[in-house]
Amino acid sequence: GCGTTIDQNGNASTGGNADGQKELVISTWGFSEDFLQESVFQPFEKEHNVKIVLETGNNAERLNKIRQGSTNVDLIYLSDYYAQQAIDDDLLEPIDRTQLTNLDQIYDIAKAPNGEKYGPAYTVAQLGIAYNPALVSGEVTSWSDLWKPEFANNLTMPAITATAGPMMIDAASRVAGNKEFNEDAAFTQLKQLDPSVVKYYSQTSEYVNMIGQEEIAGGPIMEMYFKDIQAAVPGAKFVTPSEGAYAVINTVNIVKGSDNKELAEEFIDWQLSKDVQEKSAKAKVDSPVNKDVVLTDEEAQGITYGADIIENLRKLDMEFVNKSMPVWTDRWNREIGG
Amino acid sequence: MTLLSLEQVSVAYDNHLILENFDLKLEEGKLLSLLGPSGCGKTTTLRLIAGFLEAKGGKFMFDGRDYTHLPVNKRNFGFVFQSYALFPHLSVYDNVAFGLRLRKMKEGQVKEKVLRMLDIVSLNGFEKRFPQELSGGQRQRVAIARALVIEPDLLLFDEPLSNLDANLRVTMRVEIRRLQQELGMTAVYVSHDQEECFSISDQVAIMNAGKIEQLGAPTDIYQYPKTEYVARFIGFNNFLVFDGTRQGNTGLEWTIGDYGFDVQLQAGQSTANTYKGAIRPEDLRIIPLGQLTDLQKSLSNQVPGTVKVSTYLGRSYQFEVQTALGAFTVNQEMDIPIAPGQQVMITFPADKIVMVAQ
Amino acid sequence: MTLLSLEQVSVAYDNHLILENFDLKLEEGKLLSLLGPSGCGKTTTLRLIAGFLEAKGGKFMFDGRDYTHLPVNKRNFGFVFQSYALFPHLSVYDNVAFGLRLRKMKEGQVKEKVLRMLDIVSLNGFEKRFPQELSGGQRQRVAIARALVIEPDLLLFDEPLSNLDANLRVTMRVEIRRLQQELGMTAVYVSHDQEECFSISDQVAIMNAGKIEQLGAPTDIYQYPKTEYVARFIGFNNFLVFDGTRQGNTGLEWTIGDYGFDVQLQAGQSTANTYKGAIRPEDLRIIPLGQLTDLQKSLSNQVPGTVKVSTYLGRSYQFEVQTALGAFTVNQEMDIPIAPGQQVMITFPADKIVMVAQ
Amino acid sequence: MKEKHYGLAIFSTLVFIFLLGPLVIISVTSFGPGTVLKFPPDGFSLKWYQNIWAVDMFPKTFVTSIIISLLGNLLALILGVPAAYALSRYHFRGRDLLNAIFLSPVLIPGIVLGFTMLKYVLVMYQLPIYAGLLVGHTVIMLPFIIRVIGSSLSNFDFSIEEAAVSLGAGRLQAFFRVVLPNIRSGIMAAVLIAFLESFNNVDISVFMTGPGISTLPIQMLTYVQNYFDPTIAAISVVLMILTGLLMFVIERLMGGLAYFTKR
Amino acid sequence: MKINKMYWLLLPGLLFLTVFMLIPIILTIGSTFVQEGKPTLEGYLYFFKDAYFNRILLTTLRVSVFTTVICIALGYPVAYYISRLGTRKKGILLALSIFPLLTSPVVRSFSWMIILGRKGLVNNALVATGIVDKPIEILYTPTAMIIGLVHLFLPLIIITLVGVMENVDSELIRAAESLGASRFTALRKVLFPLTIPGLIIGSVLVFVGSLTAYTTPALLGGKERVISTFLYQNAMTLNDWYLASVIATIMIVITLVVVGLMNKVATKLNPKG
Ligand SMILES: Nc1ncnc2c1ncn2[C@@H]1O[C@H](COP(=O)(O)OP(=O)(O)OP(=O)(O)O)[C@@H](O)[C@H]1O
Ligand SMILES: Nc1ncnc2c1ncn2[C@@H]1O[C@H](COP(=O)(O)OP(=O)(O)OP(=O)(O)O)[C@@H](O)[C@H]1O
Ligand SMILES: NCCCCNCCCN
Ligand SMILES: [Mg+2]
Ligand SMILES: [Mg+2]
Repeated sequence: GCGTTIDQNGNASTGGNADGQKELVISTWGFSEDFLQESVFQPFEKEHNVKIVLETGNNAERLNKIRQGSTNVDLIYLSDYYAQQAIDDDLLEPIDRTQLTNLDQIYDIAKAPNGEKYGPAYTVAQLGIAYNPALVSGEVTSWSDLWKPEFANNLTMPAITATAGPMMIDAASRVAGNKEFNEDAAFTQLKQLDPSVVKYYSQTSEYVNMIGQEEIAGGPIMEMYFKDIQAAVPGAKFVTPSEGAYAVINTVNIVKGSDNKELAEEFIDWQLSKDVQEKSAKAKVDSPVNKDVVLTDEEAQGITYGADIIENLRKLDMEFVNKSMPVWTDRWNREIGG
Repeated sequence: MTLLSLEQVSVAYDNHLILENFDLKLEEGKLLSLLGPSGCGKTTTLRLIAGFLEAKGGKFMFDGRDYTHLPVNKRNFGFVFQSYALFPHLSVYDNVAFGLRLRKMKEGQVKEKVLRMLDIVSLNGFEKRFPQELSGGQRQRVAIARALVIEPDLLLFDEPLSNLDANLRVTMRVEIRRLQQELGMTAVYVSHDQEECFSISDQVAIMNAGKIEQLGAPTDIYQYPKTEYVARFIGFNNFLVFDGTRQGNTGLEWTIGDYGFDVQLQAGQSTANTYKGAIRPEDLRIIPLGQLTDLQKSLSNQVPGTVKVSTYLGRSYQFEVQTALGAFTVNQEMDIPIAPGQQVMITFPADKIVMVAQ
Repeated sequence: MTLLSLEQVSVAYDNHLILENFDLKLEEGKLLSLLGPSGCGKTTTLRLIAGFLEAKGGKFMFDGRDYTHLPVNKRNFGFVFQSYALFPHLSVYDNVAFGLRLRKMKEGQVKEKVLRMLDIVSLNGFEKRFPQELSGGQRQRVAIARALVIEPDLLLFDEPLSNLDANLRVTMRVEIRRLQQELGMTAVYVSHDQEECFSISDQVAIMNAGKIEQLGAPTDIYQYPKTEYVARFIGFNNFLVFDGTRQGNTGLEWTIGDYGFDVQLQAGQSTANTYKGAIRPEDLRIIPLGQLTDLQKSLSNQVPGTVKVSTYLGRSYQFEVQTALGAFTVNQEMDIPIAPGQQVMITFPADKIVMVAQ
Repeated sequence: MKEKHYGLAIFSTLVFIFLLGPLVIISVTSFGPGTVLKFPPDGFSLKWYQNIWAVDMFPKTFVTSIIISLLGNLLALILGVPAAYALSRYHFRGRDLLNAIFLSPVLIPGIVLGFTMLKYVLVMYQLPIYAGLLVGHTVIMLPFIIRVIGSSLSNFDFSIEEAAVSLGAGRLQAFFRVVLPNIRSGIMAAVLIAFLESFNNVDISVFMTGPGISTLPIQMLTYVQNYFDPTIAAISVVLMILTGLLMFVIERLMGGLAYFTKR
Repeated sequence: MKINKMYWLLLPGLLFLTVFMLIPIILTIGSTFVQEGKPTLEGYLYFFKDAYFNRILLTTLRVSVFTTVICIALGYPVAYYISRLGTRKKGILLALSIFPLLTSPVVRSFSWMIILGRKGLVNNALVATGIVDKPIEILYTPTAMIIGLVHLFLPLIIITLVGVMENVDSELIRAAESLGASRFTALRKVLFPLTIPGLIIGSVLVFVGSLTAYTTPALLGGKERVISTFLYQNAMTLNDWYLASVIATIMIVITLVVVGLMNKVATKLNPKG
């Protein structure tokens, strides 16, 4: 249980509680809380005599709250371009990398996804394609296979607002044959795909339910959810497309104005430690970025693991994505699925 | 021709029987009044006829057809509700026009009829008012107008004039009677005003706890109630409980102890001792004892007594007189009332005593 | 002692004046009746006294205190509503107990009082019923019981007996009067039943379009209406419109054309020609012309005419008689009515003609 | 008096099939053993019901939700009932405007309302999270309380209130002892709708919750973003059972919903 | 004096709303008319000049109107039926009608998939009975969106209406019937006008609810966009609260207009309401 760690008053503005114990406020998604409490938060609390208080919600919600400063969050977990948004809005405290003793154990891609000033990625996952072979004839090996007639009226794609949305724009640009990103070509390509799309999903649960009910044959999805897909469709397959899967990068950062900067840095370092990374991986909570973590095949099932895969992931330029998002969203709204 | 007949009808609220094996017949074009004490089932009878209540048993025939299960709106009966039941969202005009419009009448004609009816109930100028903005009597008149204007096959009136002043009440009852007769409508009428019932009706039914106790022409009922209940109800407040008969000066006399009473029997009545003599307060006469000659004192049909209470009634005074035969109520017109405490002689005119079943 | 006084009170709905500079005074322990046609402002007056309406102007004094702006619930007045206004969610018992419980009376005492009051209104056994399950008259009696049981300083009755049958109405009015006098309560009473008003009241006020036209003791009003309006309202349906005076056989006679009328003037009345003669239908006498001697025919205070309509009223018959002086209504007790078309002589007894202001 | 409406009865039955059909499917799937929603399920298991208690954020946020919704409801009643009464009892200038103002919280898209309240109530007015959450929920309940009770009062015969006052009841007494019992079906409707509106609210709560404080819908939303198992279905079933039990208790305690609906 | 009393009754609620909602919202909306310190309508012009946005707006309105009308059409008779039932049955049906509100939108959309999907119950039935020869598309169409919204809001209108109908004197219906109205006509001409206040508030709640609903249209609605999608995108993904507020203001204005229209119609049908 984790109930004991939560400040019942919800008053996090003092930075400490009645018994003078420090409080570390962490803003995160709110999944696998049981595991995180036991293996990540509680050991840290004990070691540093600190109380960890959680604020949970999705990226956008939590980002909005730190923007308004309604609660004094010390650490925030964000994925992909939400971290970049936080940086653009000057909400994050530059990090002192010298404090992160475990940094050299992690993959390059995870070290400084948003630049040296900001926090590292504590997990990197891949976005590939999952499908139901019973409904799709032939092997699926490439992003371009989504455009094949097998997927006609059988496909789901992430909505532009989903984490994977911008990745699909990049993928479409590449499928259209461009080495350099070509926005127009990408949208033309996506537009061609539109008739095949049954539904653009914005929640992974929709994907899982649709494939389970055979409303769709497949579509792009993060590897970490594949075990759920298999539970629904035992014969389902997950592929890393030949052009390369996309990296879903989740970072942890210190929020500007935190009173507990050093403690926060220690926590980040703790999050990157082999110990935590290995436990998380084995519990299938997060794919490890720590190169020292060694997993059996079975332990690696359903998580993104191994230098060969991780080092080949495509990583979008977050600043560029962020800048482009208003335009992409608008074009996507107008040109696709309308 | 019998237009309406209720045959062995029973009605109950929950499991509480209100009407039991109720029978009623009414000729076409006639107006029947239901008279009876509060709670005896008058409204229930009207609601049954209107179709608002479902009978537990029995049959309701109208115009030769079985109406027992016919829906309310197929009946074309007009109903004036005891509680008015005006449509609060409609103006006086629209309340009255409601039924006409349902009959798809042209607006011009609707207007003509509504205005004429409002004229009859003296509500010209009130067309635009809403029910909440009317006095009690005005609401009641709207309710009457609303039911009359559709010229229904049968009119059901539940105390339609209870909230009107005496003059208006007379005017309205004359109007109702006129319209009813002119248009040949049949009607069942409930009112507590006996004069109203007697003056407006072709037939009067006196009800007692869910049954009709006597049904007849107004004059018959008024003059010759058949039972004590009816007699009491229509104002024969004084009763003589006879204990035997004897031969008197002018023929057979009924007796109570030493007192002898000359009584005119109605057709069909025997001398069997199953009757009470009933007499109205206004048919009794009292004279202060001092003003009587000895001869007068010795006549039959007289009882001496003492005035206990005297009440002014407008036209007459009412006296409570205590006698050896019990208390009697006497209404008598006089300029200077007899004061309480005075000794008086009560006279019971032989032709005013009605023999009623006990 | 004057308990209640309304001074120059005005009341309006929206901008429509209902009462204008209304004055009224009432002694402690007295019962005053308001009589008047539908819509004249009786309910409005009661509601004003009760405090439901705010006066536009004027003052309301009660027991020496200014009550004009006192909240309703501070007044301790009992109100019997024309529309009953029973609490639908409470049983009969709880309806009646409502006011007592507000006074924090012990349940034992509440029970005693409620049951006694229900007994008075003849509703024993109905304690557990809800208002929807009562007949109209039963509801009205609950409303009366509810107002009486709190023994208020002032009782306001708005047509409290309109839905009761004649007998019950008499019983109830006697009870109301008894309670009012026994407990020394003061009361204002609105009813359309004139007999009821006259028999129950110490004072009667005849209202006309928001004003009091005459206020006085019941006998005064009944016998000597001061204006045509009042006369008409209390049943003087026949009017003689005089055109002059002349010396007759027995003294000064009022004339209409050739017809002469002997009239007894009231104190304070002059012979000025600003009066009309008013007479009640039941004070006129008619005799078929054939039954009159020539001498009788030549007397004054007589007008010949033709019977147009005859109506049975229960006790008496009513005749519409057309004469050279207009139509007259005559109520006369008789066994066999005079048939329409017959020639009759109408007699106007000199002591029954009342001179009223035009 | 019994009235017969066969057509209506059939129609109503169909509507209830429409309303409840999906719930039957949800209930059935909640007993499935698999980690994803499946209909028909592959077997029978109660593990998702156990999971509700295992993930202790569920009971915790459930309690928070109940407390916030009940307190907010109470507050909204205290603020709203007098207003509803005034708006239907008196006719005065500006009544329409006031009606519109009191309705306005439902006219504003929830997310904008939530964000705005975050900016002002939490940040500017510096209200503690719990208080802010309560205020937010009260704001969204107010229109339901005021308008639903108001529309019930629109057909109310105020003469019985006058009767109560004439018998010596103060304004408040008259209201509580006479008006309220006669519009209890309206009050019931208002309280119920407001409660559900608050209990299900996401838009406001998303912004007004904070470290350590969350509500059940937010927790459920968070959960379904990462898990696809029938726990959420099981929670729905538990909520329905709780509601049913509550109704049963009410039935036993005060003669049923009848208490709220009988007139 | 009466007036004073009335203000005291209104004041607490008004004050509360003003402080916690009105002022913040007015400031937020007000800010959409100002850019860089100058008054402007740019945000609004941007949207209204845009044919695409206008089309979405129309779609949204259509969905909301349909939802509202269907909710009334289904809810009104059911509310009437419930309101005339014996007290016990009434309680049970009222309880049943709130059950749908206790289920999470996500599982609810899953069960709609079971019902409306290609392999769903409806399509199976249609194919089995030969009415269609291949499954029809219902799920992920505007129809599905409307069905989902109706399912979401129907309880609201039923509960509201039952509350109002119980305060209508049933004697009035009888009066209408005695004047020759069929039960239906009596309901239409008497019950209906008298329940207008409740109907209006119910409809407003449904209309506004479906106009601003996000989750249900997103889950069931397929590719058809509604206006709240835009609002969410701008607010939550793009963090553009300026445009989000502009859209919100447009939605508020639309609802005010619609509510105004409804009130107009209401006054016509029931001038005393
Ligand atoms: N709310 C209102 N708005 C406008 N006019 C009203 C309102 N209430 C009553 N009136 C009018 O005021 C006048 C007096 O009404 P009031 O109820 O006092 O009459 P009343 O003497 O009691 O009549 P009734 O004997 O018919 O009950 C009537 O003409 C009535 O139409
Ligand atoms: N809904 C009901 N449930 C139970 N009993 C009822 C119901 N309605 C009426 N009653 C009872 O039925 C009896 C007859 O009622 P009804 O209304 O027919 O009387 P009524 O003769 O019209 O009396 P009144 O002259 O007082 O109007 C009364 O005793 C009354 O209490
Ligand atoms: N187990 C991986 C955690 C990643 C959280 N993902 C959030 C997804 C936002 N779309
Ligand atoms: Mg009756
Ligand atoms: Mg009146």
